[in-house]
Amino acid sequence: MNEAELIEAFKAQMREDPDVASAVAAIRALLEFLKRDKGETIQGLRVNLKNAIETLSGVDSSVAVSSGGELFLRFISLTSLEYSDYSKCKEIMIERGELFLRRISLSRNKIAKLCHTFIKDGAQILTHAYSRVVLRVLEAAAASKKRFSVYITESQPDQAGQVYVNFALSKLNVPVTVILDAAVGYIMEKVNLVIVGAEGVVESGGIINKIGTNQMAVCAKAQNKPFYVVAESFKFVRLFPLNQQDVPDKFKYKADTLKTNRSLTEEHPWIDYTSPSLITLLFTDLGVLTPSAVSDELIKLYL
Amino acid sequence: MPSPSGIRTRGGPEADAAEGPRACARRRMMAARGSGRRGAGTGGARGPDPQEEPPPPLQAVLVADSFNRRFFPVSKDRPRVLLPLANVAMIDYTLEFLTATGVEETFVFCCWKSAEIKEHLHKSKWCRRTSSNKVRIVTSDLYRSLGDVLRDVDAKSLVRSDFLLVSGDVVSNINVSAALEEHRMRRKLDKNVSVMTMIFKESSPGHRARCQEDDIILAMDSTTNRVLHYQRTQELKRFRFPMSLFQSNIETVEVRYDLLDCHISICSPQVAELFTDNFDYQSRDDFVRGLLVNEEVLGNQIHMHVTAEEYGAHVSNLLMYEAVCSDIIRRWVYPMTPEMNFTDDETQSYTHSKHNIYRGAEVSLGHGSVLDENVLIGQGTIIGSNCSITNSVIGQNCKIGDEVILDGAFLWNGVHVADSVEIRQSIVCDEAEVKEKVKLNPHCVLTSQVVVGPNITLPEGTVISLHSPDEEEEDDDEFSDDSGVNKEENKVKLKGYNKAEVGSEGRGYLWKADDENEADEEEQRQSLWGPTLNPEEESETESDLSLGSEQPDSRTASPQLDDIKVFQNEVLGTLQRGEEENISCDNLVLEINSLKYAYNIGLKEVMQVLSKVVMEFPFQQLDTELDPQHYCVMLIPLLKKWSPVFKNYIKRASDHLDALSAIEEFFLEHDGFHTSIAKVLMTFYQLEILAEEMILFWFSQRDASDKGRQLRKNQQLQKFIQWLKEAEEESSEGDQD
Amino acid sequence: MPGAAEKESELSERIEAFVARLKQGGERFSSEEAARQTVGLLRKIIGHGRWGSAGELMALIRKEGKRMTAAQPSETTVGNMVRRVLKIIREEYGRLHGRSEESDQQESLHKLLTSGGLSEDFNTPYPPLRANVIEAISELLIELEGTTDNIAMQALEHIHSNEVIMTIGYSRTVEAFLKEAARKRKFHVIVAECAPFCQGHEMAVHLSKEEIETTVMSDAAIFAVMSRVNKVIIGTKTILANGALIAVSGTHTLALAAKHHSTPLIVCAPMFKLSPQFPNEEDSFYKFVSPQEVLPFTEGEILSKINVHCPVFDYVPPELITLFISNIGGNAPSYIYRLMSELYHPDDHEL
Amino acid sequence: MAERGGRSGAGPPLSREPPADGQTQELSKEEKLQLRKEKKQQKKKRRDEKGQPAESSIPGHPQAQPPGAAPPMPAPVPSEGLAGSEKPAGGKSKAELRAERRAKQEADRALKQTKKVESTPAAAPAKPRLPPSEPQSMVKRVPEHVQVDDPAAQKRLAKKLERQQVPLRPDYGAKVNLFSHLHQYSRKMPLTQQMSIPATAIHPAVVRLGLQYSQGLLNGSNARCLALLQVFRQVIRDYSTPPNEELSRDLVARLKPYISFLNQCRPLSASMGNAIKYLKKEISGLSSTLREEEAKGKLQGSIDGYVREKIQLAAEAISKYAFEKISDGDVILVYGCSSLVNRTLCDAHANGRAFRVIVVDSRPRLEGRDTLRRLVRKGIRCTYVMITAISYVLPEVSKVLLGAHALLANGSVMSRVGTSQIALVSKAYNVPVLVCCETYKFCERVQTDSFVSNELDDPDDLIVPGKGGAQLHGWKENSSLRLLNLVYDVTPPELVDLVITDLGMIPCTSVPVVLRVKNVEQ
Repeated sequence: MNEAELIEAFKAQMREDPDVASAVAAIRALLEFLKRDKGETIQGLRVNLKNAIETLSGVDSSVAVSSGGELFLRFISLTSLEYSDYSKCKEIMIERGELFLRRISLSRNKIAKLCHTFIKDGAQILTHAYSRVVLRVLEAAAASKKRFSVYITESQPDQAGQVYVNFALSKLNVPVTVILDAAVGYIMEKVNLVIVGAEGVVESGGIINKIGTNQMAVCAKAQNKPFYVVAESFKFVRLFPLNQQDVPDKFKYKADTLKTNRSLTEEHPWIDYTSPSLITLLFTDLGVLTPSAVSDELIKLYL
Repeated sequence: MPSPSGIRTRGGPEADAAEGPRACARRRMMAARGSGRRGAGTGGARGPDPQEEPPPPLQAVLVADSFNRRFFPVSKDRPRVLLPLANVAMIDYTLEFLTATGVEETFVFCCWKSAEIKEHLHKSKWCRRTSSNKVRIVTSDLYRSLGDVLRDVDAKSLVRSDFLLVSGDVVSNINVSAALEEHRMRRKLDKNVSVMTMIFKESSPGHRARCQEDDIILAMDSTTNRVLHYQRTQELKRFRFPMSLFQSNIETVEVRYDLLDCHISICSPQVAELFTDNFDYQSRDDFVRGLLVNEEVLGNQIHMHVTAEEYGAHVSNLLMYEAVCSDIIRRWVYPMTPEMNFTDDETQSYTHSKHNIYRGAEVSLGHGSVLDENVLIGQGTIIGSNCSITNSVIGQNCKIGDEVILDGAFLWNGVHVADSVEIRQSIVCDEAEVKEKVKLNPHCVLTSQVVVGPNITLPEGTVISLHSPDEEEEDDDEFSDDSGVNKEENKVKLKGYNKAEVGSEGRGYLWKADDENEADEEEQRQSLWGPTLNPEEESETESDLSLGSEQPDSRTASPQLDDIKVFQNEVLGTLQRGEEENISCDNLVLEINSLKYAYNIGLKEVMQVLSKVVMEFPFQQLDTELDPQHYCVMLIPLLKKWSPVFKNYIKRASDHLDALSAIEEFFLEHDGFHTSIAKVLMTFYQLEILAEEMILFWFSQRDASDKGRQLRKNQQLQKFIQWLKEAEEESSEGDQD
Repeated sequence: MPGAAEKESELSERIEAFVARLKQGGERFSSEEAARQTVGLLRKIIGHGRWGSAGELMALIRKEGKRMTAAQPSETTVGNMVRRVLKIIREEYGRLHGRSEESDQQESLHKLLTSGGLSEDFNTPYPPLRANVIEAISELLIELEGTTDNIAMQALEHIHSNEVIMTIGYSRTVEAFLKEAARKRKFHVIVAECAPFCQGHEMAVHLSKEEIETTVMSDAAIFAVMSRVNKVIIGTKTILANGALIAVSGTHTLALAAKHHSTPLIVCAPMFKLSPQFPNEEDSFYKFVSPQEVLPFTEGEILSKINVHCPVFDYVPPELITLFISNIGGNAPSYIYRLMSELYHPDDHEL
Repeated sequence: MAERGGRSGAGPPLSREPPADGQTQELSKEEKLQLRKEKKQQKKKRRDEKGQPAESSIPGHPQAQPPGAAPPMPAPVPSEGLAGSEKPAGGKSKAELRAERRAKQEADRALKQTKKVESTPAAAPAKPRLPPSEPQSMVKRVPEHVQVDDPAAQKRLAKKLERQQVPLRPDYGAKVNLFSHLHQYSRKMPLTQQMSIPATAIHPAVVRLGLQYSQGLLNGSNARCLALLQVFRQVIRDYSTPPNEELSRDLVARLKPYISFLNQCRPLSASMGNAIKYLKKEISGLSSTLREEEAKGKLQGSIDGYVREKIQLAAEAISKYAFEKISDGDVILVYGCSSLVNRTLCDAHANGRAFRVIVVDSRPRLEGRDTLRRLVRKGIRCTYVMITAISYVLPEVSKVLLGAHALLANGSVMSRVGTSQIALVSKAYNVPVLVCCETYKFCERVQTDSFVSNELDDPDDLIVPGKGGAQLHGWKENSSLRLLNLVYDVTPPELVDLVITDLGMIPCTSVPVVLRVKNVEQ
């Protein structure tokens, strides 16, 4: 299976199911790749997969994809440790891969179940950008006869928030207000809690998410409002950014902008890093975690 | 009321009778020293004594019927004790209270709608095997009053030792163990003199949970907690205290008006016996008053226990219902709060959140609906949008439309309220329906399945029921009203509903006549809602509506003349019978007492009437004109015979003077007999009915009319007085050496 | 077995009594006692209850556990103990089932990747299970006995001489802790009385009996005096999964004051107070008693016009807490989640 | 007293030398002038020290020397101060005593003369010196009610009281050693019980007032201040100048024992301090040419004036300003019982603002209940909680409105204990904190904590009758158990968003500005 096919498979995944997380799509694509792979040795397989991941992140440079890829690699290597015989190992891999996909497909509901209890009746919620998980949480809350209203940033440059409202939020009948990105500080004093999704959860327990998340977190901290993050566990990524500068460029900018080798100084970054000290709790399919628990999980996985 | 002279002779303190209740709330008076005939209250000393046998298991008698019809027409559909109080039947609160306070066996006496009560209890947790409080149900349609119940208790000899006596509408979290301990100690110390300990709660006047009808003022001995005087204050502008209160050598008499009667009393088995002995005791009040008045005769005392911390109240009318309900919501009865779900009924599980908002399971609220504060919403209730609800209780499976305003509304189960309805301080019973744009003003009552509206405003105090008010007449003669009604279910809706009253789609009869007769309306309002806190509202008494316990004392203190006349004749009759079948004096006393209650005659009147009757007795025997000698001949043996009767009534200085004045009066009427007055007085004196100093004092009274002086001029009398004087001097000299 | 019926009825009565007592909201009913009683009852249930397999047993425990917890939501130790027992059953079952320890771990990314079947069933009956579980529970009981002492042991590591220590209300654990320290060192304790119940008075009297220099003050003075305090040591009712506290009301103020003067705040709490719940429905943790405590009934007419609240507990966010001292040592609030995952199984978090 | 000695040391040597060697030769003219200025300043300083008998002249004492004689004696203050400090060292010789007495007389006469001088243009150079000397006078002596731990100071106090025939109030029970520098009195034993107070020494009205203070019948700095002024008004009415005395001086002297008596009953509040300061200023400001009646009338008038504008009008103004800050639907949290806050709320309610009030209260005083009753009577919706429960109610609160006992020069608010922690928690829930305070409660003192200058109330108040509280009863026997019943605490400026005064709304950091303005206008 060559790059073109791989990319095609990836894009197909995204197309047929708009609700799917890019990481999941990537993993599916990779699984597909694995099935069709002609390699004879684990090492060979690993190399091919690495390249495949490279190409994928070439298409979509989001943290999610790379985290998904890494997870997949890890999963390969873990299984390969158990079984020596390659062919046996491979089918196990495929079988488990399916299982894995089935698991993570459940994760959003798990999160919603955990998180919606934190939304009290009559709550005012502030959220940022476009997150399917947040949507799921809000749906769950609405389903449990909670009355709440939502403020959402339009989140420039791509107006993701506006889109979000039009496509999703308007469906569950709760009052929704779109606010300027610049109005976060203004609105903060009247909201009860902040819920955002995440593209990636880094080892420090901080998150990488759509640009503007950080400022929202800072405001929330200043006003002592809880700042909740909802993210599936496959978004956990082995990365430890110290500050915004420390976040690799490949995440900050879109893949195509990176290709055009103009100087990035006048490019708008698409994501920013929010430090764990600003986060109250993370809701994952592994349960409700304090930021410090995230690294614990990653350690358990990779060490 | 003691005549001032009585005080002067005793040199006691001036007890002003015309005193407002607030003024004499918790007011302390030292009793005057000197010759008080009352025995001192003994048994103040407490302390655990070594040989203490373990107390027997505590029993309770729960009277699940209030032998009156205050809750009509509500209680026509549902016995009073099952009325939901914050969505839980009253009787459950009472039982929970009993259980929590350590009662191990409870006898529930029901009469009206006993079947329903039985069924409820069987379903409840009280009849589970695991319940620590064994509930036994005793039913009979013959009970007409608390008295009957207790007589039955005595007859069946159900109670083995001290027991708790409560009615089925008491809500309380009091732990009586302390009071019980005191009670037992008392009985141990002074050999069963104290038969009952009443439990009161401290609460300042004007408190909402203090129902005016039940308001009492009482005098107690604050060292021994003995109740000395007990009086209902309703509609009394001035209170009267027997002078003896302050003359007895009880050091610390306390007059208290800051007490709320919890209607919980610890009784010894004697109480039941006493009820049996005194056929005329109907209510606990009769009992208390009876005991207090002829304490000497029966030699029993009543004590009291005052609690400051805990809560205790009894739902005697709808105002109290309202008050107690909101107290429950405001958690005064902790731990008996809605979310505690003490009835273990899964449909009764609530979550409690800020501002005392309680929500049952799957309650749904429309957008923009605000639950302001103190709201209880039962399971499965659906509330529309933009409603404002405050201080209200909503039952299970109610449907409430949009733009509804509920303020102090009490909706029971399955009530339907349409859009833009406004309900204030009203009660809507099971399955009633309120249609669009109806406005219920305060103190409205819609009994079950009534329908009102649309577009109608019910004036204040409207009561609408499916039972038509004319059902009343038949059972007005009944003593207990509740029992008579069973036969009437068949005769419902004999005439159509008045659309003007209940609205175009309405169903139900208006229970109060509108303008034509104010009085009835007043009665209605009062009988249901009871008097509100501002006194001018209560002008009528409900005496003729409810022949219940409140009846006698709801009259004003000074009885009308005709009463006295009747009373006099009765007394005369009694004495004649006494003469013929020569009944013992004690029984005579008892009868006279019972008459006294029946006609609510003050001691003073009794005194006068008695002496008058006795003096005139000879004429009744043979109405021929007889001369003084004959008269004396006939009178004196009578006096001798009945001297105990007199003694029983002539105790205090004032009594003496009353008697004397009565005698004087008699002689003034029959001036032919002036000569024999000396003899008569002599007899009285010798029989030690009248004290000499009293006679002297009477004689020396200057305010006598000229005829009076005439009388005093009579030389036999002069002699007699002279003689007395000398006697006194001698005695005083005797004292000197 | 003979007399099973009586045994069960007797058992159910005891449960009733326990539930009733919880409902009465018994003050002076220490968490430790509650924990011990709960475990005791559960052990009896396991002993006499009718069950074949671990699955049934767990269902049984859950059922009873729910009732006990519902009786007094603020008394979280009950629920915690139920969860502990459930966990024990899982482990024992696992051992018999021949599964290694760590495979039955809190679910993790690792598990997500590796493990096979979605969830194992507890249906295979094992005769020795009953005995094993009961034995394990007895161990748990023993552990409960020792908690307070274990905490007190560490006192000297945290209190140096001539300190001024502030505490609030009455906590048996803290009392033991301070007394232990007092045997070696001299220090000054300031007790906030904690109105309206004023448990603080009792605390103060007990401490002063041990010759500890003690000062009682009203709660209003907490912040005023805090500037001279160099450690705050408090007990708590519950530790939540995020390291927050549900402690006697007034503690939040105390914690904030301590934060303001950056005075270390140390919480002495045995492990059984760890509850896997999160502060999502705080209201259920708060417990409200009769307004009587705050405003006496004798106030008269105004009572009907006003609202009086008397919450018993406060929520103290984790960032205000410096250190937890439990019977297994000191921990930072951020580490609580870990202890949590060791104590309870995630599936048991809601009963 | 260390400061004091220090300052006298700092004073020009001239004033110091004479006691060293009692030289009595004529001083040169300018020396005299210099001396007068010196004295004038000393005088001014002393005037600020309330209740301090800097120049306590024995009233009945006849004027020994004929007036106008050359002043051979040194300035009184240093000697007085030294006397005070060397007192413990041992008794003084007759000579010293005489010297001291004459020194006093001298001081008095000198004072009279300075007055004349001031009135005459001759002393023109003195005038410009006045404003600069103002800040200097602000450097205050430590009031003795905060140095109980210093035996010397106590002795001095005792001596002074004895001179003024004012009974000394004994401390009660063991004190928390952090607060051993403060008095701790018991309500059980009020001052007047132990010794009868000669009516000559203390006006009965003052005695009554003192009792009301010590029994806690009069609370709240406003109430206390008003009562004080009324009593002084009465005192002045009943006052008559003794023969060959001057009202302006004798009256001040007469008030001193009163003040120190009241101080014994309960330490003066800042408001009272300011009022007294004002009154003294008025009195000594009287021109000696006035006839007694006129003078008394003038004084009473000025007292009324003070009450009207400083307290009543101020309150009006404040409630007007506060009204702007109270908006419909607000939930306002108040603490304890502040007459000003109550009034503000009632006015706002009367003017048709719809708001709810949460009354927070604390043991042992439970003053909040009065607030509650007042507000409820006015028909305001109220909620009542204990101070432990504030973190439960605060989330719904929109504003916190607090009263103040005094505003200190460093911007911190001194108020009923508990206020500061309410401000603290409010900050945590970011609820704005407003403090209402009339400007006459501003005072020059600076204070950073609640320890240095505070008040200890009767410790027995902490004992709760009945449940559990019984344990505390034996606290006096228990050597290691102490009860602390603090009265005030100090709220750091950063916790207060806004102070509403009669001059408008100011941040509490600008208190010193207001003070300066006041000083200039006075």
